[in-house]
Amino acid sequence: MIELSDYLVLGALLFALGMAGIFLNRKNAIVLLMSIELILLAVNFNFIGFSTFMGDLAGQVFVFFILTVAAAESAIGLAILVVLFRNSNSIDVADLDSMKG
Amino acid sequence: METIYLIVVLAPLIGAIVTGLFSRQVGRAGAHWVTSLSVALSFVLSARVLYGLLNGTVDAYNGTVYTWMVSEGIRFEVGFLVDTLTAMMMVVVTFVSLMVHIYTIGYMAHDDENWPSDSLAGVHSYQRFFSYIALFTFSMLMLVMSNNFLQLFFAWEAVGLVSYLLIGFWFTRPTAIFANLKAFLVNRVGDFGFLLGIAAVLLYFGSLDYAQVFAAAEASPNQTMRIVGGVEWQVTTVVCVLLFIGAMGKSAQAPLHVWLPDSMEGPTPISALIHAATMVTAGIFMVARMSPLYELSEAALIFVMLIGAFTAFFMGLIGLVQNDIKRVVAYSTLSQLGYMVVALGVSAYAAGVYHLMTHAFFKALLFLGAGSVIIAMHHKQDMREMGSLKKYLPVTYWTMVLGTLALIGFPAFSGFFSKDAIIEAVHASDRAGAGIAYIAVLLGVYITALYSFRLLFMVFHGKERMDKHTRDHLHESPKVVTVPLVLLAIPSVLIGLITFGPMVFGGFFDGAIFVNRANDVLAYLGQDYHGVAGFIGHAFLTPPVYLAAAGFATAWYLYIRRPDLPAVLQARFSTLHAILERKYGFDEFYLKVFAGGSQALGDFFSRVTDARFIDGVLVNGTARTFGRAAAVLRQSQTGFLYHYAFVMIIGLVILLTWFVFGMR
Amino acid sequence: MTVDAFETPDLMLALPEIWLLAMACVVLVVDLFATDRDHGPAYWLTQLTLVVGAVLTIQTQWGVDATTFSGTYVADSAGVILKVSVMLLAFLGFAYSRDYMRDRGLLRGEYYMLSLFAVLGMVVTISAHSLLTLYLGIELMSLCLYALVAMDRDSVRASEAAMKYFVLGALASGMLLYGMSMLYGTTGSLDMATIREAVATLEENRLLFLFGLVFLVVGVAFKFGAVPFHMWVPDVYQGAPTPITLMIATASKVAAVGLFLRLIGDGLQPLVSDWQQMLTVLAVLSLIVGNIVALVQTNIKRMLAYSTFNHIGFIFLGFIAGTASGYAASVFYAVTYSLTVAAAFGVVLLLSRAGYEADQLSDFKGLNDRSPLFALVTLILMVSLTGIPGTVGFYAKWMVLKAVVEEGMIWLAVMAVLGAVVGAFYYLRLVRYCYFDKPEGEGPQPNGSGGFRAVLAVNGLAILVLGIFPGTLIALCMAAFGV
Amino acid sequence: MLESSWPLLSVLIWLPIVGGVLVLLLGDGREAQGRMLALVVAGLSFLLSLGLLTGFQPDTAAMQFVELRPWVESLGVNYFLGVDGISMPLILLTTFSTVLVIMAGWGRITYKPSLYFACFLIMSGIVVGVFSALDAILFYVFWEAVLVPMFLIIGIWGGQNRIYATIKFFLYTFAGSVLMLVALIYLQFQAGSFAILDMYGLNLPLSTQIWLFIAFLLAFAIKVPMWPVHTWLPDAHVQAPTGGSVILAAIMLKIGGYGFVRFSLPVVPGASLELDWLMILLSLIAVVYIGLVAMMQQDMKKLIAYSSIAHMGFVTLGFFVIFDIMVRTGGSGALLALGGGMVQMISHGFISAAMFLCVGVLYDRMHTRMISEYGGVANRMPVFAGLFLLFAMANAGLPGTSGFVGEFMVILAAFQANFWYAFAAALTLILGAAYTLWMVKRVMYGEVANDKVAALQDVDAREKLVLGTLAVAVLWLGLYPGPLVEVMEPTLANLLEIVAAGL
Amino acid sequence: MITQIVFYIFAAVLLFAATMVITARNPVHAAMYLVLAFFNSAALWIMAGAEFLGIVLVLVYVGAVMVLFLFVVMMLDINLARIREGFVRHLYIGVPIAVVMVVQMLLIVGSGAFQPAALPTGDLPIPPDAGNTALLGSLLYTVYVYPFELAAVILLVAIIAAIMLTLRRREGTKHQDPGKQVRVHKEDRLRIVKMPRGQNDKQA
Repeated sequence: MIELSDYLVLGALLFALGMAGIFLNRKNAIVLLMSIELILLAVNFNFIGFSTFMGDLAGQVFVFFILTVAAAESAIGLAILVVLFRNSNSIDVADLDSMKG
Repeated sequence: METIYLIVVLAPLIGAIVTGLFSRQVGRAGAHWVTSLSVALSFVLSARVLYGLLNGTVDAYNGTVYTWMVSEGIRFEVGFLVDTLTAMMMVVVTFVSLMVHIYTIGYMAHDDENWPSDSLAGVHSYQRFFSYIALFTFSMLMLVMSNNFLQLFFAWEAVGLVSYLLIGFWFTRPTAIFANLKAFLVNRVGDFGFLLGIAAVLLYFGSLDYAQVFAAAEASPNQTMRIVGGVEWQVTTVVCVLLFIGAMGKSAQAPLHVWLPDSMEGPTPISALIHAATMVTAGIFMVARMSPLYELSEAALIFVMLIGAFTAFFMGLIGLVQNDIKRVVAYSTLSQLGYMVVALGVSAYAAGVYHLMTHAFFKALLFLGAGSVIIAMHHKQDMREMGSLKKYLPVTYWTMVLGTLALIGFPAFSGFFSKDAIIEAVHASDRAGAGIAYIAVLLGVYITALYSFRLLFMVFHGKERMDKHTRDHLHESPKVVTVPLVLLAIPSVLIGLITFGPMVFGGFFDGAIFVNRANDVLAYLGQDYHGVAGFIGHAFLTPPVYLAAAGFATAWYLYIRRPDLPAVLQARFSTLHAILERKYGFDEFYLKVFAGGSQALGDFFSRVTDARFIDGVLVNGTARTFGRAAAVLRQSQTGFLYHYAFVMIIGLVILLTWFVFGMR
Repeated sequence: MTVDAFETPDLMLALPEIWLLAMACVVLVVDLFATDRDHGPAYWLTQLTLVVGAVLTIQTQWGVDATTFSGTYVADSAGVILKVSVMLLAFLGFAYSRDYMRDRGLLRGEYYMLSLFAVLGMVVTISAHSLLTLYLGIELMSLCLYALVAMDRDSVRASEAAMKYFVLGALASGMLLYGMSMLYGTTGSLDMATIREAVATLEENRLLFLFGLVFLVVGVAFKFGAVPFHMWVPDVYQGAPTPITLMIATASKVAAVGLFLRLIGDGLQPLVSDWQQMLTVLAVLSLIVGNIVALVQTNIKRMLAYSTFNHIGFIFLGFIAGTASGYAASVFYAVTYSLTVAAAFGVVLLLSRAGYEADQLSDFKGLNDRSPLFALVTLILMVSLTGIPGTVGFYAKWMVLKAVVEEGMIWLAVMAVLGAVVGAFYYLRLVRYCYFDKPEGEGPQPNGSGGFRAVLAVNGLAILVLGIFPGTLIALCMAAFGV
Repeated sequence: MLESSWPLLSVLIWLPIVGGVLVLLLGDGREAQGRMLALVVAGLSFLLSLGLLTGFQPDTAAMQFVELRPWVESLGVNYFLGVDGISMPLILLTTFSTVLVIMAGWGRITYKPSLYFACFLIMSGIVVGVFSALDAILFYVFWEAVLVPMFLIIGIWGGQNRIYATIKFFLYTFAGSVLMLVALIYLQFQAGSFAILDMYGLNLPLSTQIWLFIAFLLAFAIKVPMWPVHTWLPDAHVQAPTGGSVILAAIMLKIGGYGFVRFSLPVVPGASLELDWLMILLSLIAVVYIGLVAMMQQDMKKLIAYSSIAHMGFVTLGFFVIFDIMVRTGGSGALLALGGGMVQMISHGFISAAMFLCVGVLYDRMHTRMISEYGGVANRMPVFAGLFLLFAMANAGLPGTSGFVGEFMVILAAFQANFWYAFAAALTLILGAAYTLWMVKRVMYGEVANDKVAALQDVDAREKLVLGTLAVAVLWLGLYPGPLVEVMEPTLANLLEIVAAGL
Repeated sequence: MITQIVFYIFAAVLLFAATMVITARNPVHAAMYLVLAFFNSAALWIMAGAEFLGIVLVLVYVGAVMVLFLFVVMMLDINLARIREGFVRHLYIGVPIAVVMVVQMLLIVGSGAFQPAALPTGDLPIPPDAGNTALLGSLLYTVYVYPFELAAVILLVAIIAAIMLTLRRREGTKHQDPGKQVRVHKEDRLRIVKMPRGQNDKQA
């Protein structure tokens, strides 16, 4: 039998990987966007896990909307990335330091 | 009756205000007429009051003029207490003041020469001077007529103020403005004690009114208080000593005497009026007025006596080596004040006050005489540049001779009676330390005679040591100067003969001065008093007359017979001379320790504690700390996205650790 | 609630949102046919939308306490205050930004559309009554703001700021969602009312709930910009075009207050003792860090960014109290603070001109000589931000302090007021520049249309007037929370 | 409480504020009209404030001219005004000083005169508000609002280092007062009302009282100021324009002293008793330490500023010595102490104003405040020298001037508590004379020091009027303080009862 | 039992793919790993009974979003050499923090840390006989119609935003405007030129 905790552990690991992707990655902004997708995926696992084990549909509905939003988010994120690239000819995260202090 | 008293005090005040505020409008003549007349009016009325008191047509008066304020039922008032003591003081003050007013007309006639040409302050300085002395008269009258401590303190400080103004009258002279600041500050030291004394009076006797205070003190004479540790002090002792500290300041008793010689920087009339005849005697008056309190404290009286004896002897010594004519007289004043204080200390208040009165006349005379000499010498005061002035200034000379005789206690002169009474009283007193005091005052007689005749001989006899220009212009002073001299000479010579018996032994001050029967040395002496002639006769059986004669002889020998000798002596006793020349080092000591010390302390507080510590470390240090913290913290804002994310995650982890894993 | 129990939603209750959405689409269409450079129709339509939206909100929702759309939407008085504030702030933002955007070639229809959608997102958040609506509202707002920040496509800083904002915002959304998933797991519902009931009786799995709660708090804190989830704020404020900064600094803060109240303040009210302490930590950090770093800023947008943290600390104080009066205080604080900051950015916009960003503190030097009125406005604003009485900022601080003092957390109040003292330093610096210093060279002149100036002056003076007669607004805030 | 049929206090608050706004609106272009308007408004306020005096009932401790109407109803804040014997004289002092500073600034201010006059008018209204507010929040509002015009006055029209000085001034005082806000909020929570009178007699636990006391202490001690939180004052004074210094010294410092009697003593009497040693110690340090510091100042304004601190030491000494007096004598003398503190405040208002105006007169001519640049001024400005000397003497506490009265009362009272208190306090006789008269000596006396001094012109009619008025005030209070004490005494007696009841 | 094994296999692959996403040096590889991760997730969801969502994940994510990612990666002329320059420094701070977080999360959500039995039952129970897709559909259009509309708005915003940010009318590029083409009148394009007759006739 698959336990609820299996889903949650999976979600937690994915979440941690997503976060690690954001702060360990210092070069490629696209990978940041992918890390965000991982984080959202992790959350989805949580919802699906709970939904399944409670026999409740609301979790799945939530996942549906998360997917929608994530898609929109990706679109905007990529658009920003494009703008960024056009301006500085780089998507190197380490180059994003014109404002600090 | 109250109206008269009001007129007595207000007349000089109005005179002062009119001349002071409207100096341009009243002009020079107006100024001296207004003030002199106002003081004359005061004098006439004062005399009338005294006369009335003497023949019983006037009763002693004790009443309130107005209530200054009321707090917690304690009334702070301005009021008059007029009894024989007051009346005598009123007459002395107004009389000397009147003389000085008249004298000033001559003395200050060419005052504009004393000012720099561009000084606007010199334009109306004549009027201002009159305004000041009239104001002084007012203040002094308020002082003597006061019936309570508040007003006493008011007037006490007011005369100090006028003294300050007048010493620094020629404020372009550095010495004058040094002297007036010094005078004020030293007086303030005295007032410091005085004020504490008043506070103690209020605390322990519940009132500031003389009559009530005396009654309360009488009622509970043995109260004690603690000041340091568990030692119990008798309240009356503390009060009396504190009040006497005030008197020491005002009456220039050692060690607070240092201001008086310097005060000679002021114009001579005020030296006569304020620093010889009246203001400096305020302390004597005050103690006499407080006699009911002082009588309750043996310890305080001993303190008073010793201070007086010290001053009388040692200040006289300094007078021996002074060359400034006014300073000699000033040290003489210090010495004589010491005599008065000694008298107070042995409970011979009447003798002290009596000496106050005679001294007022003859010392005013001496000062004015000295002033006359100074006028003649074109404001040179060094006796070494004088000599043989007798022929140029006959009136001045003869009046000063009379004054000097009175001062040294030449029998039958006024000073003789007062001083002998004091010496006898000290001799008769069985108070602890009276023996020392007796020796001091006896030796003082010799010294007095010595420096007095030294002055007389150096100025009026011997060689003419002045330069030619001065000599060519030497002439007797005008009438306005000489008339007051003559008028002052009369009481200096005669007043003792007339008034000695009744005032010292005759119960003149009954009701005004209170003496414990056990302490009453004057009453003891009075048993043997059989009139003026008897007293004179008796004097020849006691040392003072001979000591005075010896003093005269020494002076004659040294300054007429062997004028070369003083220099030899000076060389021989150079250490002693140096000590006297430096006035025992009081001035240096005060300047270094108190003035210098407080300046150093102030400087330290200002620059180190305030500027460096409080402002530098605490205030600006806080600001700097914030600035540094900001500089450090802003480093954390690196601009790198991954750091930002990392900080968020750290925050998350911390919150998790703290709250989920219970590590709170 | 099941499908069977479904009732037709009361659309009239949600009229403001519907109006906003409809009008946003109208603007979208109308602007397609815009011919003038000013995009006048879009501008006026937008402002009309906001005004009418505010009126509709008040008309349909004040005094009401009802849900619709199967409990995903709630209308109540607290919401009205927040929504009207958001619309008012947006109105001000548009009024201030026209000249600025035109000068930089940014005045496009998309600006109005996306801003309106952002406002819609905020309004939705404020009225959300379900985890789902909350999330969608926040995302709608955030997505619009990300795009708006990047709007100045030729600006390196703008795109950098957008990238940072986007990545961190998405990360925060992820955390918020993670928390929501835990909340869903422990309570079994997305509906706030149900959640509230469930947590009140939560016995088992408390740890799991707390775990989720931390994520929720972090997500919410990010939207506020509370320390240590604040790192994006200075860069975004500085990099974004000033009108967008204005919107982020003002309206989005009010929306964040809505988010907090719906999700935690109200929804998790029974567990106040749990989240109270977390907020305390965040509040204290915010009070300290923001103030200190703000001391050394030379860019006014950045300075305001750091100073925001301090104010967020204050807003949190009201939340921490966990009482209705505390919430009322926080709402009052957020609204009045936003009004003040809106005007502050307005002054920055006023001094900027084509090719010149007046975003340095030194640009304010000698403003009193150039424009006494706006120097006075700046003075009032800074004084209000400092919290000096006579301005509304004082009442805001006071109400918040009152709330915590009444909860016995006096040390927190002391911390907060000491923070205000430090804050006084950098706010005064601006006043100092305006009044005491002389500019190097000419110094930027205030420029802008009469309408802009008038609105800005009114905005500034309102801070003063509200400072003298704060009663009505306070009463409204308190009434909204039933105090 | 005695209600007022006519809102006199409101008029006194708002008339100057509205007047100030009008002056500001007139603008710098119409400076002559502006300052005339300012003078008229200030004068009118002063005349109206005399109505407080004539209508005042001196035989009661009750609040008079009371106005009470709701203000922020939702929070229970009322627009609650009223005066008693403590505040009434201070209000008169405020309106009086305002007239003087407007006259003192007449034609001297060339940069933004309208703002200058407006600031002073507005400040006058606010300060009257401070003294008449009976609602704690209303009090706090006015209390803090005072800072803003003063901040501008020092910052705009100040000297070289004005920005440092004004920011220091603002932050110092602001830092002090914020804690008071917390204290007030707490008290409201305890008392259930913001009315100050309701906060009396709460009988809070001692530890609470001590915290509250410390909060109040910071606020008031900084305003007074007391050592060691005094260092803003010299800087502020030195940099402020003459009018600013005058208001700062004459009025602003009084707000602190007023706070002690309005809040510290009656609200937290227990803590006041507990910590009175501290207050007395700090007061005496102010007298002695600051006196020494004042002596060494090279800058006239700094010297006077320090002397202000020393003199305000008597105010706090008078207020906090009452406990020792009560212990020692069972109460008699405590009124004298309180009254002395109050009289000292009024008197210091006159004297410090006059001293700063005098320095202003010199500064206007010589553009320096350094003592060493002067010397022999009396030669060129005899009339001025006379006035200056009068004020200097008052500063040194000469009897017959107002400076004496308060110090005298406090020293007398302090003696009732402890010999050494009085001893230390009485040192001011020496120190006060030393620093003041030494300055007089160096500035006024001596030969004309340099060509600049030689070119000095004596005071003109306007300056004569201003200084003359103050001279009359100084002498009047010195010679006849009875009426002032009479007005205050019932209130102070009542205060003592409240304090005693709270112990 | 078999379900469990399958679950673990998918989960393991998913985790591996996710790790590769964040460590891959080439963004194209990362994207491909992400696609792998999505496929595995979809499988797991379907196993959990969320068929519709699993399919949507594949269709929307793999089919649309990831393509968009790849498109952007390709379109941007990214300097891969620089990108490959190693991706982490300062691991010594980052890794411990990450480890602590993971440990903490696992401690909470791991088996035995909480009681699944005590979890509440939801208020939208899944009827045993209904199809997942139908159920979701009916919910979306009834109970969650308001969120559904909002989602639509979000998508609209995404469109507008993406266009606003990236659409750029470059100067000098040639493009057609259909609207103009449609609206064009013949007068605009066609000019009737009246030529005098006769000159060419001679040649003709």
